[in-house]
Amino acid sequence: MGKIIINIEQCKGCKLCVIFCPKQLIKLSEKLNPAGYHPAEFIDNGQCNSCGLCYQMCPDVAIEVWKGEKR
Amino acid sequence: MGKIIINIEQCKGCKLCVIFCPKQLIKLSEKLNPAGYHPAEFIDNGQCNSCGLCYQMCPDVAIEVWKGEKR
Amino acid sequence: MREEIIMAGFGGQGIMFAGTLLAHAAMEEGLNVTYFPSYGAEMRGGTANCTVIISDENIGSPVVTNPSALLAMNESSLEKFSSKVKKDGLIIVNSSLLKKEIKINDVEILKIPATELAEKLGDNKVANMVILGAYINRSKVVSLERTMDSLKKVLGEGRKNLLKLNREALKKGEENR
Amino acid sequence: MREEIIMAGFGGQGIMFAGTLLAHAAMEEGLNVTYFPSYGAEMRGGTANCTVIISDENIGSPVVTNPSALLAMNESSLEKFSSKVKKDGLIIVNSSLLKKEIKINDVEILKIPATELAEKLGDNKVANMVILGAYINRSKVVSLERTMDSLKKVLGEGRKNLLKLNREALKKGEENR
Amino acid sequence: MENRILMQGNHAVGEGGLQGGCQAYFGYPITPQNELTQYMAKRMVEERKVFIQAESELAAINMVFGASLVGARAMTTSSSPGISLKQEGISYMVGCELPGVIVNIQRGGPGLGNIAGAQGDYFQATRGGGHGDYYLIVLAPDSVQEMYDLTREAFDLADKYRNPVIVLADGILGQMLEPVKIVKKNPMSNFSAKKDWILDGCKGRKPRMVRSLLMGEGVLEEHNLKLGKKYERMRKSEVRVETDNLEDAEVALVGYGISARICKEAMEIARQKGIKVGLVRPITLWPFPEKVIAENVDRLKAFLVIEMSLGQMVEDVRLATNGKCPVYFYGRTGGGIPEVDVIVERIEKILK
Amino acid sequence: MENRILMQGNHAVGEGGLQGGCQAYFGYPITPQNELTQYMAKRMVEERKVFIQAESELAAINMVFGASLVGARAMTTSSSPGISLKQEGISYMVGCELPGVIVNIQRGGPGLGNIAGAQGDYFQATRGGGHGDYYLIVLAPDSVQEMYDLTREAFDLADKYRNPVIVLADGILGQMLEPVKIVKKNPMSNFSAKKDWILDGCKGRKPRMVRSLLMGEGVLEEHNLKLGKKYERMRKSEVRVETDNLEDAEVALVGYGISARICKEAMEIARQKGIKVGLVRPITLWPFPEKVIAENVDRLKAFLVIEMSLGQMVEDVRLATNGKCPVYFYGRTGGGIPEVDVIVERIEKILK
Amino acid sequence: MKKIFSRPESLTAKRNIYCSGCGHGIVHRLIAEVIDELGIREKTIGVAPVGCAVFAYDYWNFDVTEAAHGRPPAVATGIKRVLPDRVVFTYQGDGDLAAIGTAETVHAANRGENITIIFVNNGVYGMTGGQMAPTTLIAQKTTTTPLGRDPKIAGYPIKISEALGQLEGSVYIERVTVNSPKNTIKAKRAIKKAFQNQIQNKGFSLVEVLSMCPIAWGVNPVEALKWIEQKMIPVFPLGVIKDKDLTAKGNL
Amino acid sequence: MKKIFSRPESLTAKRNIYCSGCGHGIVHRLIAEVIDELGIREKTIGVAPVGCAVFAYDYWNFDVTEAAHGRPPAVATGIKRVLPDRVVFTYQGDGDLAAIGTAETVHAANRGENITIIFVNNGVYGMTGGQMAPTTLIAQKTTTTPLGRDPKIAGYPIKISEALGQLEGSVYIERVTVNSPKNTIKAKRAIKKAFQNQIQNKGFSLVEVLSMCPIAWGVNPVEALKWIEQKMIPVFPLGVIKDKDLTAKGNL
Ligand SMILES: Cc1ncc(C[n+]2csc(CCOP(=O)(O)OP(=O)(O)O)c2C)c(N)n1
Ligand SMILES: Cc1ncc(C[n+]2csc(CCOP(=O)(O)OP(=O)(O)O)c2C)c(N)n1
Ligand code: SF4
Ligand code: SF4
Ligand code: SF4
Ligand code: SF4
Ligand code: SF4
Ligand code: SF4
Ligand SMILES: [Mg+2]
Ligand SMILES: [Mg+2]
Repeated sequence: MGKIIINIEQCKGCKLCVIFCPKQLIKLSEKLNPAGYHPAEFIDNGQCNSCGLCYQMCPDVAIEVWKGEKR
Repeated sequence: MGKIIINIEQCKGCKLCVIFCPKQLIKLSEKLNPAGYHPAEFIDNGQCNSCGLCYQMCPDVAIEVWKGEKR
Repeated sequence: MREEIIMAGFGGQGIMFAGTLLAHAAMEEGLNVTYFPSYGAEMRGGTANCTVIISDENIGSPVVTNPSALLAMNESSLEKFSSKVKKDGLIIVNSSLLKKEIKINDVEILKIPATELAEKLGDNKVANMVILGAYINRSKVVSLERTMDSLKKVLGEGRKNLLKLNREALKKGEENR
Repeated sequence: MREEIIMAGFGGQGIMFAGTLLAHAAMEEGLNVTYFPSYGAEMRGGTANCTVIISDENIGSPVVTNPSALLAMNESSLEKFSSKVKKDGLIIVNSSLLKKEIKINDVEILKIPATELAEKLGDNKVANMVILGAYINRSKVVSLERTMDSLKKVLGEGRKNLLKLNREALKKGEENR
Repeated sequence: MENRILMQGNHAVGEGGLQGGCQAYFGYPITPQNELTQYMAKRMVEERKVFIQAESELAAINMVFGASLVGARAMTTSSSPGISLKQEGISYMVGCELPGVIVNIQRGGPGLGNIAGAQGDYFQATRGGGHGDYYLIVLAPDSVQEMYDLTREAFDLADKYRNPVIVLADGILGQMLEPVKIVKKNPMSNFSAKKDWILDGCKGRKPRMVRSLLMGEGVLEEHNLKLGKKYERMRKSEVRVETDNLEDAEVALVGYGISARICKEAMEIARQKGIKVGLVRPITLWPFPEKVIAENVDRLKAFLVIEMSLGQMVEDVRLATNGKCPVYFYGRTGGGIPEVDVIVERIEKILK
Repeated sequence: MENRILMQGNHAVGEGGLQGGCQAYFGYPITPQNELTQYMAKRMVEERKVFIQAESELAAINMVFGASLVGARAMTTSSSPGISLKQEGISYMVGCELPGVIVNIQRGGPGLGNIAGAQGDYFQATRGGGHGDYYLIVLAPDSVQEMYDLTREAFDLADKYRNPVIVLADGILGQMLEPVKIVKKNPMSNFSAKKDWILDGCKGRKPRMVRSLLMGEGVLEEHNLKLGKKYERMRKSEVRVETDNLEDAEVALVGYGISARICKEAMEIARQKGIKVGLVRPITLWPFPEKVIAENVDRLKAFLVIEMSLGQMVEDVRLATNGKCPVYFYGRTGGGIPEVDVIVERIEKILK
Repeated sequence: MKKIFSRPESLTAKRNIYCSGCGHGIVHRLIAEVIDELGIREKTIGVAPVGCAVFAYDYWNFDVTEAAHGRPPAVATGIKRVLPDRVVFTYQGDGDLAAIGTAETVHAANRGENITIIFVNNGVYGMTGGQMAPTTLIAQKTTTTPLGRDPKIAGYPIKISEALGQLEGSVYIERVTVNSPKNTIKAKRAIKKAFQNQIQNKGFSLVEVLSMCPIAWGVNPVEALKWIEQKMIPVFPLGVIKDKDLTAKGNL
Repeated sequence: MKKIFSRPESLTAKRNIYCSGCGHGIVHRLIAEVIDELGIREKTIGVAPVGCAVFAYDYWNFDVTEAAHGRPPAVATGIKRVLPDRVVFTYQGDGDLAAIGTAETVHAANRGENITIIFVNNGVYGMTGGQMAPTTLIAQKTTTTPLGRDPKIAGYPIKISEALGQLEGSVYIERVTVNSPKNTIKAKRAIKKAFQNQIQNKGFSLVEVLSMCPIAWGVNPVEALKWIEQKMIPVFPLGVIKDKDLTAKGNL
């Protein structure tokens, strides 16, 4: 079980996390962030395996990856 | 039959012609030239074969090589 | 007559294009004009702005600290520049991207839902033209017709296909007020 | 008291060394002194010269156009500088390498067969010391003893082996006139 | 009003160069002059002329050196840090008497500074930032129109004197758009025919050399004195200056480039207030228009020099007034822009 | 007279640097300063300090930048063309407030020029040959002794102000030998302890940065104004000048470096002839000793400036006299040396 | 739950100003992670370039200096010679390293300076507006090659890493990219080795990173990944170009 | 009798100022002979370096220009682009070409400029008094390496020709020497080819000539020949480093 937290202020909506998530758990939001980008959004359906591929590709280091049982 | 003509003003007495003449027909003069060098001297004993090796090595292009019958 | 307009917005909102267009139209009106772009500290992304000065006299510096008009395409631009607008100046703001209420003393504020209007026309990218149209209507510094002519020239042959949509957006903005 | 000496000769004739030695001795005499080397247009080969100025007053430029003394180690140096020597100045020339007759007005000319004398001492390289010795004798600007002391310092530990020969040559020159 | 084109300052420099007969352009990107290099990348190729994006500013100025010595009208452009890198090359061009046009779209300094317009390189341009005794004609446009005109003319001046010419503008002039009248003229006018010093292969003539190394006794001095006479001729013939309202002025503003435009605005406002203000705008920063300043020292109560620097041209104004009239200074540095209101205030204070 | 060593000017600079605490030397050969680089090649290694023969003058100044930013006292030396290549780097050092010592053993220019001593780089040194608004302290030795002393002190001045310092000498001073007294002193005096701005790894403190890029609105201007105050402090505290015989003089000679020595000779000859001549020898070329000149404008009939250039320092003298006393100039360029006789003649002519 | 991937200590919290999808951000992070893992944050001195990464000192949480365009290797040399026990690295773009800074790069390598260079090759001058870099591909359109780079006029994409490999002084040179998670992880390994080499006093190490510049390439961030794969890698093949460790062992 | 070897037309009668036994004089002559043989004297423009050969314009009997130290390739680029039908070559020392001029050399090669470079490698800075050059041998004593070049401080003898060979733009690179009549004749062949390449529009050619500098090496002219044989050639092996003609034919 895993999850990610996206820093919406820093995200620039590049979609690199989106295309590399093996579980397709990330999409771009409809909303604009203060810098004018559509930030990434985590679709938390319990399938995230904390693989960190999204983290590896994020040019803005806007993603944190968490692992383990939810508390 | 050949001969060489050495430009004594330009020669700097480096001896490169001396050591490469296969017939040992060149030596350094005792005299100094105006620049303070002992210039090369041709020992014309009729053995020069105009091979031009002296010419090839002269850094001062101070040697002319002639070939053919003496006139 | 002297107008000093700052246009500001996100990169990609067509600020520079709108500014150039306005400058061109003013030139064609026989006026003196300067256009000055500014990318601020951020070369990439972030906000962009430009200054257009239109005058029947000679123009000194093309940069102004206190504009007579601000055309703000988004909220951050409004925040950045609104306090600098001259007394009795004009602010036109793209209300589509505005969340907060705004209130600034001694300045006239015109809210135009430019992005929405542009989207209705088929492409939110022409929100810049909507705002510009509104400004032209308000200031009368150049005529709409002249601006339409200039549009053709500034777009040039290469972007001829965009002419119609941009014209409609200009018109829409001009009519809106 | 002010002496301006130009020493000149082929590269390799030890001009710079002799000049430095003279300067050092003058310093040890408590005089003001400057030494200035010049390689001319030709960096490599050709002639070299240096200027030594010795004075009990402050010295301005270490370069002089008209020396009071010329020490010429070869003919071309003599030709180059002899006309520049001051009226009533002194020329010491290495007559061993001199072919032409020389005659210069208003200047005292001293011919020393320095190369020959040096060769007699065992090495024609010390012809520079012979000439310098002759100059010291003539000018009395520094004493021979002081020069001998300086020689030791200027040669230093590294070239200690050359001390004796150089001393002899200096002496030879000094005695010669 | 016909025939006006809305043009960016950087582009106007490029087009001016082309109309001035520029046959070879060598550049290296740097803000705020990038559009100029980009413009040339397109236009020079269109016109089948030489364009190279060099590996550095140093390489660029030395390519100009090469192109110039074979007779081409050549140009390089950059901004402050890049111009510093060209100083050795410029000194060589002067020494070898090679024409060429160097454009500096100044930005804030020192160091990397910023990319705003500034006028901190006045000394460098007018006093020779490179080594040795030399001068260049320095042209200072104050509008996009002049960016075009002066660059075009710079090529003639360079050829006329066989000396590089600097166009000293700034980031504001480079970046702004303004209407321009494109006046074409016959480039390569009188000078190209006379280039009897170029190297282009020694066919039918003796070999030539181009060099600045002059080792024989007195040879370099002779050469420099010859160059000195050339500078004298420039001083006599090439001064350009715009003056306005000097007849009745009590205070004269002195400014060049963008600062001059601001001065003009300030002058108008002051005049509206009834203050008698005039203007001296040097168009050539070297040779500096000292005469027009010297001629007015008695009539005027003061000069007020406006610069976008800590104060550089002010020295030339002081040299020209020679103590006969007070000289005041108001400058902004690091990309700051002098303010019209402050100028007017200063004038009022001076006159109080 | 004890303890005098016969030393070459170039070597004296090197030894002065060492005694000034130089920890890192970066050079590139160029005549007439080669003996200096060679001296450091030997001595720095002996002292287990950093010596690098850089790939170019550009690399050398940037190595100085690097060594300085981690706290080392660092130096580079060159001659005119090589100094031109350092201009960008010098501007960066000023912008980043990095100390460092740059020595210019000037030769004849422009271009490759020749290898004789000259004073053609005065403008470059005192007005900033690099881009942007800045000044450096410029020290001008006139003897081998001062080559040693001033280089040694240059390191203190550089650290004191966190600004590079230039030692501006010339090929004659570099090449000549003269007796020198080696005065050792405690290098690294007060300043090294206070270097709380250096980068040496952020152990036990917050990370630091060194930079000259200041993009925010007004940030660079603020920085430059701060630097401006520093220049003001230098102007107040660091002027050095030697004067002689000014009390009763009718004409004052003004010269620096080797020219000043020639002036001294001329002064003595003139005095012997009964002509009242005095001397002003600027030791700091920037800040220029304008006060001592200004103070004497009323008493004196004229200043006569002697330079080995077409005339550069003469502008500073004119700025200082401010029209209140005539300023004459006699210069030799391209390696020529001003002649004592001519100086005396000129003085006589002035007084006629 | 446990945080397993997050901003390394050696990165500040500051939002970077790079364009959306820019490779610089990834490379910054890799360096920061390596520095964290090697425990050298407090003894590292970084040299930032003039290029899009000019503000790198804002993003890295250790000592960082600016250097004039192209001169980081000279600046790093000055630093490292004075403080040989610190870890000194430069971060340079292709314009910085392979154009204006060619001489400084070549000679730092030839001297075998014990420094680490991270060379970010994005085939353009990003910061100044997408002009041609020496590494720009043939036919690639840039603002100074509007018709595409023509080798007859503008030469070829320069393989500076290969050239540097010819120099005795260079110890380790590898070309990597960050266009996929897999490649990014490999890139990190190379960067780590380049730092380790320095710590072990082995000498000059350089890692060339093919990096995305979607804005100047005129593509979106996702297309930029493919651009690297399809256009850049064929010209700039990935892999170890030189490794003295391996040559010493006879493995290469 | 017939004169069979004598001063080529492309040399002036002027006595050169090189030291006794200096290799520059030989290389000058070879170039002059090649130019004579190719009949291009009247369309050749030479670029002289700053170095001992700075006065080359006095010795060659065709158009020659000076160039700032290290910048001949940039100057030659400017010339050749304006006058592509002229023959343009640079003559550069190892300090000029491989130290201060590294960037200009690398980029002229990378652009594939259609010029010829004659690179005279004598392992020292001759003109300025025998300082270390980038090509100075390890342990070689020079005036700036009084204890001998220590690679830890001063790096390695740079093999710039090999590095240039890695660049796509270079067409022909060969290393030769003039330390014997045989080698001199070979050197001439290489120089001729480098000029012919240009005439045939093939692109960038460079000939590195190992050349004697007896004065700075502290040996006599005859010993200098052996110095090349015994000390330099092992580090700088002679032969073709790159020849696109041959690679094209699959011969190399
Ligand atoms: C001397 C100098 N020349 C030019 C510039 C302008 N300049 C800034 S960044 C840059 C190029 C950056 O390209 P690159 O190194 O590839 O970095 P990128 O932005 O692509 O990451 C240039 C030319 C400068 N600041 N200084
Ligand atoms: C900018 C600059 N730096 C340094 C010099 C001094 N300089 C003249 S020649 C030379 C080196 C020459 O060495 P090399 O190129 O190997 O030629 P060589 O004399 O050995 O033939 C140097 C450093 C200069 N003239 N200009
Ligand atoms: S950690 Fe892996 S699975 Fe989870 S969101 Fe990121 S890429 Fe998807
Ligand atoms: S990779 Fe990072 S910046 Fe890009 S969309 Fe995902 S979270 Fe946002
Ligand atoms: S030509 Fe041959 S044989 Fe004759 S002198 Fe010369 S080297 Fe000797
Ligand atoms: S090779 Fe030439 S210079 Fe040398 S000794 Fe022979 S003739 Fe004289
Ligand atoms: S221009 Fe390119 S390199 Fe620069 S920030 Fe944008 S994407 Fe990155
Ligand atoms: S120093 Fe060396 S390269 Fe220079 S002329 Fe003398 S021998 Fe030739
Ligand atoms: Mg790049
Ligand atoms: Mg050499």
